[in-house]
Amino acid sequence: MITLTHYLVLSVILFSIGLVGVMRRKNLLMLFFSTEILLNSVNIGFVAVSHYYGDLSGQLFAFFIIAVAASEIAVGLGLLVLWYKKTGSINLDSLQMMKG
Amino acid sequence: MDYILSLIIFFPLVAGILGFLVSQNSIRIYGISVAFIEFMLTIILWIGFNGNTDGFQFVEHVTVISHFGMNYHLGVDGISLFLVILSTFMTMIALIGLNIKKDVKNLIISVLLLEMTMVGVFLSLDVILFYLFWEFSLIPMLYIIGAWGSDKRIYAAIKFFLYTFAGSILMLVGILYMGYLYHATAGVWSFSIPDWQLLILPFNTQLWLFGAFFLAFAIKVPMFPFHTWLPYAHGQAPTIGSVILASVLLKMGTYGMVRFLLPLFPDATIYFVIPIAIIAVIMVIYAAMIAYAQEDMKQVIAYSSISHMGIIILGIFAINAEGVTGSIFFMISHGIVSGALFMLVGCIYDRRHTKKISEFGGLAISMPTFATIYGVMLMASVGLPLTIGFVGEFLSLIGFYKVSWILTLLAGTGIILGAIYMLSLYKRSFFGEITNEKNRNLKDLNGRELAALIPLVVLVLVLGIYPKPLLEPIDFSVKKMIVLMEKKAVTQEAKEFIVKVNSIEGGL
Amino acid sequence: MFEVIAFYIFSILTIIMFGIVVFSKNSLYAMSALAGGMIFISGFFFLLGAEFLGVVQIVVYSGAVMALYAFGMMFFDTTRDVKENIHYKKILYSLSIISAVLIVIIMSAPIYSANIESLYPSAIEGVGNTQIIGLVLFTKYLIPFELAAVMLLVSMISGILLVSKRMDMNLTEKDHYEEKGEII
Amino acid sequence: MLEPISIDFAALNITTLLPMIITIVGALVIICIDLMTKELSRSFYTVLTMLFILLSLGTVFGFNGYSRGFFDVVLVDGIALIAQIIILVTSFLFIPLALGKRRFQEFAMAEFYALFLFMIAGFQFMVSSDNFILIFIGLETASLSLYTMIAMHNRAKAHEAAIKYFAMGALAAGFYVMSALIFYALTGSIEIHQIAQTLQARSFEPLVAILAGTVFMIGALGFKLSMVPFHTWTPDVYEGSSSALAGYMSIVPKIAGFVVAIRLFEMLIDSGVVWLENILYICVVLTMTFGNIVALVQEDVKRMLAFSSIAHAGFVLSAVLIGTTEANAGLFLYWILFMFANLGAFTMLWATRHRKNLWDNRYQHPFTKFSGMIKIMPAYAVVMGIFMFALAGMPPFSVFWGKLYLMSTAVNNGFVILAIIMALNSAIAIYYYMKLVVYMFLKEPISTDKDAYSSNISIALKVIIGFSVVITTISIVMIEPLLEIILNYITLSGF
Amino acid sequence: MEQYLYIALFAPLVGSLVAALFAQSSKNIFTGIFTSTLIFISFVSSIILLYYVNANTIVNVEMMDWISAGNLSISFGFVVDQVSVIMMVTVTLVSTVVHVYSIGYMEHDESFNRFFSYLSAFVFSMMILVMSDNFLGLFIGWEGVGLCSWLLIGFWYKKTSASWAANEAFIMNRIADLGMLMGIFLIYWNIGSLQYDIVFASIVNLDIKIVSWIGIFLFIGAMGKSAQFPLHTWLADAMEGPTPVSALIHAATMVTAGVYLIVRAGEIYTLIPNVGMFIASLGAFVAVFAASMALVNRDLKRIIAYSTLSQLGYMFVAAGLGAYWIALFHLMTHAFFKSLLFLGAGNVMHAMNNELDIKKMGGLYKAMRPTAILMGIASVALAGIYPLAGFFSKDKILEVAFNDGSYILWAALFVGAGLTAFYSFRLIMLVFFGDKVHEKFGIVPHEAKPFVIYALTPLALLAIVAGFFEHSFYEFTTQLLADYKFTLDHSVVINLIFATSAIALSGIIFAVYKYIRGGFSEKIENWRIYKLLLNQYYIPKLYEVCIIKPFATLSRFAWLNIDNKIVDASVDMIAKTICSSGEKAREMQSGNLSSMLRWMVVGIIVLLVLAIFYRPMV
Repeated sequence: MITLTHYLVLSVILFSIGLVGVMRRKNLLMLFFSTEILLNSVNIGFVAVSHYYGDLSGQLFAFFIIAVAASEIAVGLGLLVLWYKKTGSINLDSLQMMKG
Repeated sequence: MDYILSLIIFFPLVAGILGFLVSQNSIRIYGISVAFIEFMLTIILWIGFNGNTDGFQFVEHVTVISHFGMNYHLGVDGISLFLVILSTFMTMIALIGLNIKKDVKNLIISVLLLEMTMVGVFLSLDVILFYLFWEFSLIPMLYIIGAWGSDKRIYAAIKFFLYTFAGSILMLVGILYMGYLYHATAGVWSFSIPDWQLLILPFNTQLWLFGAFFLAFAIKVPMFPFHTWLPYAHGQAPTIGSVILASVLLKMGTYGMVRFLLPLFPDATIYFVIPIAIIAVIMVIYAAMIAYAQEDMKQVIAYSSISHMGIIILGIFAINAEGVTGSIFFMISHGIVSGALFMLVGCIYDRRHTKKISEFGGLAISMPTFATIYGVMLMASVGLPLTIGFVGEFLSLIGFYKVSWILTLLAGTGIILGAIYMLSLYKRSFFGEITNEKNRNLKDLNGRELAALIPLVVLVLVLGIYPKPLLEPIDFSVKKMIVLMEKKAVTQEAKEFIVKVNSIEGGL
Repeated sequence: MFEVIAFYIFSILTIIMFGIVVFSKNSLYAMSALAGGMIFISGFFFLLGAEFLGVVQIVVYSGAVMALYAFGMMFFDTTRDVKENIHYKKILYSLSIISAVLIVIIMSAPIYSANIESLYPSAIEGVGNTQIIGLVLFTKYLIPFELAAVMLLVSMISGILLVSKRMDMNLTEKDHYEEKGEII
Repeated sequence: MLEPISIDFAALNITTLLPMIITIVGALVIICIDLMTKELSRSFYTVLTMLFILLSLGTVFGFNGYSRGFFDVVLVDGIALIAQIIILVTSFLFIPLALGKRRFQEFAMAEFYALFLFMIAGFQFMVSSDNFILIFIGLETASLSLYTMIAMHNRAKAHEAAIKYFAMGALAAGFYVMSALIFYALTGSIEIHQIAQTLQARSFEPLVAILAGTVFMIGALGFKLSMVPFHTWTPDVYEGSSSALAGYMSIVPKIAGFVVAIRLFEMLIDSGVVWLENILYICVVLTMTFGNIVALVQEDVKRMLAFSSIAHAGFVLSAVLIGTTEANAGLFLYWILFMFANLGAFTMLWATRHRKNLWDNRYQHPFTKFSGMIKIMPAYAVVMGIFMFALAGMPPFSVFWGKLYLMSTAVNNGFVILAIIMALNSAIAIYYYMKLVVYMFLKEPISTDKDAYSSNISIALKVIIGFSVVITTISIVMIEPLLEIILNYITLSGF
Repeated sequence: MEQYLYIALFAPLVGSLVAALFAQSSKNIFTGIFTSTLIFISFVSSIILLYYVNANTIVNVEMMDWISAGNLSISFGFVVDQVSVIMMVTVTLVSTVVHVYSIGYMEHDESFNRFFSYLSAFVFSMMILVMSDNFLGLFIGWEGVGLCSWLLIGFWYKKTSASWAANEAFIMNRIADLGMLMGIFLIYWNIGSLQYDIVFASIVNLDIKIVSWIGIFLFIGAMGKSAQFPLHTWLADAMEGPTPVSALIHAATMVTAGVYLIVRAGEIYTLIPNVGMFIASLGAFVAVFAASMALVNRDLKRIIAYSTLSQLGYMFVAAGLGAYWIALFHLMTHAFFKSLLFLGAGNVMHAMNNELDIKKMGGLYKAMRPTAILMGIASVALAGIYPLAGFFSKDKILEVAFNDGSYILWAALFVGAGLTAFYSFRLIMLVFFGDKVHEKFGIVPHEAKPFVIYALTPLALLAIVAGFFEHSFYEFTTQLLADYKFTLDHSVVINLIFATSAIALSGIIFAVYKYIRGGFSEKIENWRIYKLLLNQYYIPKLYEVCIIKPFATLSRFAWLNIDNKIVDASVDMIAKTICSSGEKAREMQSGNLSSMLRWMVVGIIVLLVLAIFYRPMV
């Protein structure tokens, strides 16, 4: 029998993969992919909890998370385009003007 | 007369702000006039002061932050009265002796602001208000040292500022804790000193609070081993800065001890008498020795200040009327004498642009008046009877003798060592033939310098011969305070100690 | 039983897909894998009876987001691979493993409680999931919903603004415009 | 079958939404006007924005106390009101900075003002809800606007700042939803007050999961509040964005974050989660100390202010840790006073904004730039000095009173050690603020060109500066009424 | 009567202040005359007071309050009683002579006016010292004379050696003053007053231990002022000052202040014979010790200074053994003949163009007969030859020592008497007789002006006749001072007198005999003992090596190494540590987005670890 715990564990495994991606990716675009993974993994959790508690809030949260994810992409890509036009690179290591 | 204290505090502030409107060439006289009026106000205060009344006089009390118990609360008693007068007097003298041309407007405005804070510290009866003035006094001084000082002025200014600030910030925690305790006991918020004086604290609490307050005062005084900012500050500051720093700012620390440590934490004070006295004795001897080794005239006086402050602390921690009264008087006398000495060094610095003792020699030939006044101040500094320096030193030592004769003896070596470094300084710079041709044609003191110095000389002699007008009100307030301490003391030892050190008979 | 099998298959697939997203050097593979992963996730949603969300997931992600990414990739000319010099790999991987282990440990705690009373029951007899969601969304969550609309508007404005031509002319850095005080 | 739902319109309590609606409508109006005509000057938009903010502020003042609206999703309680007031007032004071003498690209675009208002609305929603969803959406709305606005400054550094902020923000959003998930899994609810009840009911078991949820929330809010180690964006973003926006960012997003932190963390601490108390303690100390010691070694005033704002945030976070009514009052009091000092300081930097980095290749506002300012522009130097001392907590300037109040709260609630650490940190902090004063007052000027320093100053900026100077200086008389109001609001909301 | 007191006291002050007004202007004979007149007025007033006191009216006035704090209340109070009036008369008399003498002596000095100002100030301080009716008032005078001595020794401040000597004198005195202050503190805290009469009235009630300590501390004070071993070195160096100063301060008045203090506090010392014995022993030691140094010294003034030191030792023997009036008597007679000797030496110096080495003089008798006679009288008096003053007083002291049973003391004093006679006449012989060595140096000696010589005659007269007033002096002073009971047989006394006179005479004869024939051979200069004596037992060197240099080194060490490198550096180190940790922490701020994100994850992980493993105790 699949219990809530299964889903939650799956959710956090995916979340961890997302974290790995966030930490590892130097390609900014791919870094944004990883953030999508973070949000999506949580979505699984929400829907699962919602299912097991028979409560709708989780589904709605997931719904809003999808909305947020979508709008983040729009802004993120916009910024990335701007940066690319300026520097011709989407490598994260090019963002090194400010430090210290 | 009801609002004279507010007037005294805020007059320099307002005058300072208005000073921005005065043009550069008239600003010096403006500053002197303001300082003179301020001084006259404090003299009026003295005239109106009743020397035989309990408690604080001319009290003003306005609630500012009621949630917090913070009030605008002013008052004056015998302990603070003369320190206030000293502040205004020395500011006036310092301004008369001022010989800086560069950005003099900013300087004078800073000095006036500084005057406000000094007076404010001595007149505040609300601790928060006290703290406010206490901290604010750092800012003008920072500017004065840092902008008009010598080569390493910025380092010196920052060191002065940070050191004293770091010390006092812990006092703030102490103040807040004390406020909390008062609230817990009395049920209302209050940061008023007279209220706090009625609060009896358990011994352990006293110890901690004592520590918090003591550190701030110790750094300000400055006590060994927290003294290292002082030589820098003095060495680099312009004359006016050194004069005010030595004569008034340092006294804020010792004033704080008398005002806070003694009446608020009697048991802790008595518990710490011996350790503090040991530090004070170290300070006296150690600073005197270092003073002897100095090559810079101003540094000698700076270290001599530290040494003398040691005796003041000793007097305070004698916890008897003789010692405490003496130390307060010593604060005033040291203020006048060290201020005068710094001014004298300033006079020669103006002429030669150096303070190195080795550059001088035989100054008595080219500048006899200068040498004479210097000699008078030097004798006052080493505590010759019939000069102002003796009374305080004598009383402080006699007071502490009752506590510990051996420490008094050791502290007494200060009067020997004081003579050693002062006389050797005097010999090296004033006596002998003129070795450096640059000193041959130095002009003797001019009118401006004499106008600043003569009043100090007169005071040194007059108050040395007749200190009674000052001693009487101080003594009255101090006696009251000691009675209060005895009443408040929670431990039997402390009570016995106070009785013991205040009674004649017995004890080697 | 079907549920169990489906769960494991979907799980493994999702993990593999996302693994590719994270570890692949080729961004095209990564993007395709991401799209795949999204679709498998919607599979979970269907499995859990949230059909509406499943549909939304597919529409929004595979439709909108992926399209955006695809455009982005074309724009950035990702045939040139970004060289990813990953520093401190040891730290990175130990961090990753620790985090995974930690979160998993925590999540295997008995989080589920039978006593939870559902506030917004997800299953009403004879009413579809979409309908119920609609009901709750337009009552209780009307405000977040409207705000989400605002958010999307913001992101739209931002997106348009940031890639618009107006941002190409850098007024702030060009003295010429400032001195004339003119704004184009 | 689904029952038709009848909703009592009055029960919706739609007025609770009024302040946000006004700001959103304002934004829409600006967009519409922009669509119709392109000729309008930035001053028009600025003033229009100010008017909408004022309107919104007016409606905020209409509330007094605890009211929920819209199926309890919107919660307008005392702290929400104060937070909204702070947000609106700060916005009102910062937006006129657009009217500097120099023209900057972002202020020429109407979208900037629209986004500004949207952002305000986002923060307003964020503070006036205890529903995780609404908080999240509000947060994201505000953040997305903010990212864009930063990028609109349109210099390489601004873009870099925006991307950094964005990427980290996305990670923080991940943390936020993870935290929400855990709490939801634990309690089946996403509303803080219900979470509290359910957690009580299950007597905080399993604790480790609750703590995990808390941890992720610390991560998410810590990012907003720039808590160590989630602070790394702060200096870079401040440096990259315009001074006006940087100053704004040091106030508003943080107050919103504080409100959420108060709602969630204080609930947990009150329920006896000692773990959180200890962890917050560590975080507070770490954040204060880190901010201070790094600020110590900065060469640029703006970066220094960024680090100092980290330290200030850490300082104020102690109020959340202490958690009493008094402490919360202290938090808001401190933040209001800090706002004025910070407004002044950043406005001063903004006023010296020059088209090129004249003094240093790397920095716009290196310390050396201000050398000997007292000789070139005495009034400027004095005013800047006042702001620096105010930020340092020198009496009698504004922040001192906040610091005093917070430290006294710490002492009163038994956090004496914390108070001492706070005190020591103030002692460190004074150094770097003083460094600027030292440069301005004690060093010799490097250039005597007045214009180089006043290139961006305008009437609007002068008014703002004058206003903040007055408030900063005479703050002592404001404390009493301010505390009165704050305490009133906070007691109403029961914190 | 009070007015006489005030006149006696303040006339010198007025003189001093008036002279001070002219301090920076060129020489003005008026100041000399004016101050001398005022001192003379003071002298006359003192004589009048002596008359009154003799009629048994002690004058005691309170001028005004000075210090009052706590229980302490001190006023400027003055008393003229048998002891102080004797001192007043002595002081003013010698001062008058010295003033008049100085008009001649200092006539070519550019700081003539300043000199008189200082000199009169000294007289004023000395008057305060002797007239004060409490210990603190005495202390004022005590320090006042110290100050004036500093000013006067260093009067020729261009000479480095002079200012060095001045400082040495002041500092050594300060060391002793500390002891005195401690004594004063002790008196105050046990009695509650510093008034002589109150103190003496209640001192008997005190524990003997405390009284002993009081006695010791006060004596330490006296040791400094009276230059007793080991604080004696300053006195010889003080000869750098002008000769009238040496005569007045370092022979007649100030140095005897220590004896005065012991005499004044006699009521304390009678209670503590052990301390008294110690004082006497030290005195006897110094009497011989100083005399031995005088034997070989070649410096005219230093010889006299050592002689003074030796005589002070005699006085302390008397005082220590309780014979206060005898001590006072010797003090007075000594003042007369010793100042005479000094002033004579001043004439010689002038004649020799300030040459001080007696080996370079000789045969001056012809050129300066009056001076030679005066100095001869003084030397005879010093040697203690009947009927001159010294005989009476010094002999009495030996008698006291013998009477007390302290035969060792007596023996020492006895030897001392012989040595005194020898060195006195060695000096006379070398200066006034023998070969005219000075001619080698081209010096033409000349006698001082007549009025200078006349001014000295009163002293010479007194040096001759003062001894005959012994009985009346005894009668007068013992009204106040404790009497000293002699228990010796008359025959023993006679024997003693003869013995003493014999040794003195033999000393003189030996000196005359030896020096008339050209003195000792050069060889003795190589003797170790000679070198030891010439170098003052190496004590100044010892002080130099063991105290002055280490102090300077230690001071520098404290400054450079402790203060700068430890105390200050540790403060700076705190600041530096904070700053460097700031630099370290700054590395966290690498600006790389990847590492920034990693930091966030690290934060979460750390917190999660804490969440799992950290459970605070509640």
